[in-house]
Amino acid sequence: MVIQLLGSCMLQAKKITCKRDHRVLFEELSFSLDRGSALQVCGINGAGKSTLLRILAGLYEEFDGEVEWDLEDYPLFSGHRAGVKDLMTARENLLWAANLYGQNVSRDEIDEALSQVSLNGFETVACGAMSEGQRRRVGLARLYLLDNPVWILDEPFTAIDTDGVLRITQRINEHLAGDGVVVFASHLEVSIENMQKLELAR
Amino acid sequence: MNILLATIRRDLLLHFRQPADILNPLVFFLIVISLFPLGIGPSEAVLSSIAAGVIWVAVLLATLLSIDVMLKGDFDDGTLEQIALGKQSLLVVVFGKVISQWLVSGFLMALMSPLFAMMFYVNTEGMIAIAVGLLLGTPTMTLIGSIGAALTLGLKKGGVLIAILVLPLYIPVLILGTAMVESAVFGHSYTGHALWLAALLVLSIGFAPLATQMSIRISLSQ
Amino acid sequence: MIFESFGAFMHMGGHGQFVWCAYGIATLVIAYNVIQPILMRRKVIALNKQRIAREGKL
Amino acid sequence: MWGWFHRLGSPKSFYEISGFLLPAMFALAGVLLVTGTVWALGFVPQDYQQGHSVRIMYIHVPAAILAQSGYMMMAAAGAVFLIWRIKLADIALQCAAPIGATLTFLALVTGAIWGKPTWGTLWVWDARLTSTLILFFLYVGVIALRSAMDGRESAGRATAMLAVVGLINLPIIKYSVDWWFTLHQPSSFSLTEKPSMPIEMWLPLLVMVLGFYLFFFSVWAVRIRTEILNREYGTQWVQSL
Repeated sequence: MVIQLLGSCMLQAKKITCKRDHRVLFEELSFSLDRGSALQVCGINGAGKSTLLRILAGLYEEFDGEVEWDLEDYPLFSGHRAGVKDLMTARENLLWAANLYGQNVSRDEIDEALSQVSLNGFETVACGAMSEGQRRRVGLARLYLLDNPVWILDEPFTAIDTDGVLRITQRINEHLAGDGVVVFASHLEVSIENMQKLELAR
Repeated sequence: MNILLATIRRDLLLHFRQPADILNPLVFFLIVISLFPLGIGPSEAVLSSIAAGVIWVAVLLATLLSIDVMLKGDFDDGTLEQIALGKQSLLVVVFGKVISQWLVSGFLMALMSPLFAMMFYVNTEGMIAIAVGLLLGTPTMTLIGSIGAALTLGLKKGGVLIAILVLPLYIPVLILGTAMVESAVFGHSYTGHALWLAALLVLSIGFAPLATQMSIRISLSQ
Repeated sequence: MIFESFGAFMHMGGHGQFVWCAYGIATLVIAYNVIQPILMRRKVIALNKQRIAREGKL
Repeated sequence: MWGWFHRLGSPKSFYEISGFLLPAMFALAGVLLVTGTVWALGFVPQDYQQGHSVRIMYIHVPAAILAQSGYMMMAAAGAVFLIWRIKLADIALQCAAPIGATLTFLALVTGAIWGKPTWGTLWVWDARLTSTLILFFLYVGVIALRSAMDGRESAGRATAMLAVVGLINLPIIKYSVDWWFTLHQPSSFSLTEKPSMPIEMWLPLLVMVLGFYLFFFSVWAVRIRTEILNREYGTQWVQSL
């Protein structure tokens, strides 16, 4: 994962080939991403969007080809599942997420992140008692709390209302402005500048 | 270092908020042990001779029952992915999870074991030997069990599979533990056995978390 | 040949049954290990023919 | 030197090389096994203690040796796959497991049959038999994990990890079982000690062991070739066959 690249190129994907039970998902896929740019991965269900994102995140390792990040650690990944514990409250979940990043965050930073995803008042509610949409927003609150130059978001807008989508898009633009990189899979049309589209055929 | 403590605190918190996952194996341990006198008959000579074997096998099975809880919950709700992709090393978090899992399973059984030894008419030296043996043996079981749990993450019928994968690896601990109690009951010294158990423990502390961490990454890769 | 007659060879001083039983099982195991892969091979080749027919030649 | 290692690593070249060597290996294995069997059955003098039942040793010992070294070879293939991600090592591991398991089963059965005339009971908790039984469980574990993870791409790495973990534990299990055996039955004759055999007894044993090894490699190679065809059917060279 740790390979220093020259210039502003953050991600270099070379000839990624991936087969899943004898079915070729994608073959010889190569692309690169500069800092401050975004990549929207679209394609019908089962085209391998999630697999590609998991490959870029470093989770899925059963592929040929190379993925080189100009990055110390792993990207920030938000997958299909929200990634929050039902037994823990929103605040505890975010505290744990911060622990994983070695960032000691104060309580009001967490509350601030929660209010950004319009969950103020839900700080001490156990995630199990929340709706799926709220749980996903607790997961997405990580975007406001943790600092990681690269975000990989798999269908970030599912179960999110239109107002939430606008907020997240605006947050993504902020992140890109700060020389961050965002790779996300979604079929929604979102207004994000400096964005390339990658259509997965099949 | 604080990620280790944070992991232990988090896991213990989760265990106490959902005690069923922890209490069930302990109740299982209790029931299995009390089945044997019913099955074999209450004669003192027979019971005291099989006490060590029964208690150790019961602990073994109870540990196996409770081991996949350690990772399955986090795997199902996606938090294991976040841990694997966090900046903190997965090895330390795995180690913390194993410690917290041991505290709520093996450690408790080791503390309760003198009670059950009494049910089997074991003399006091035997009781102490069982408790010490279990204190040294159960962490090794949890460590080795965590490898099996990590390998079978995400499999539908993972529970039984863990037993098949991991039980053969428990045999050295079982042999040493039961032999230790046997020599204690006859009044011989059992420090040799205890040292061997400790050596196995140190070996699995060294290797098992490494294997578990790699196995988690393998299981997440799907 | 240390046995006088074929009968003695079969009987082997009372242990014949065990020795022949062991060698019988050994031959079975060896036969299984030789035949099973060959059958598998035929099955895979047939399967491949189907797959190639279905997916078209490279 | 590494060129050779990687060349062999590619399924295509392994397929060609093994195709060339296989007939010779099978023939040699057959010859060795037949001569060994005839020699063991017909020409080896009977043992003063066990009489003719000692002939079972000529099946039991090679099978037990193959069972153990089979597991080591399988685990080595696993380690190679985990470290260098050579696909052939994964195929080798997957194909070695069933052969090893059947040979361990053979070692167990022949050991039990050998026990019958010597001790009157089929199963005796002898150190070697017990560790062979545990080895059998390890094989079953590898096969069970493999079949449980069948649909998944990461099945190979998971089984390789299990095989390597099993390999690390193998000596520990062996010594603890041996120690346990001496603890409970210190005096009686055991299968494990190899009594110093006169030459006319261990020579056929050597022939049988070599025969078994060659048999193992040739059957292993056949399975690997089949699995290569199964996995690489999409490639050009496979379709041309």
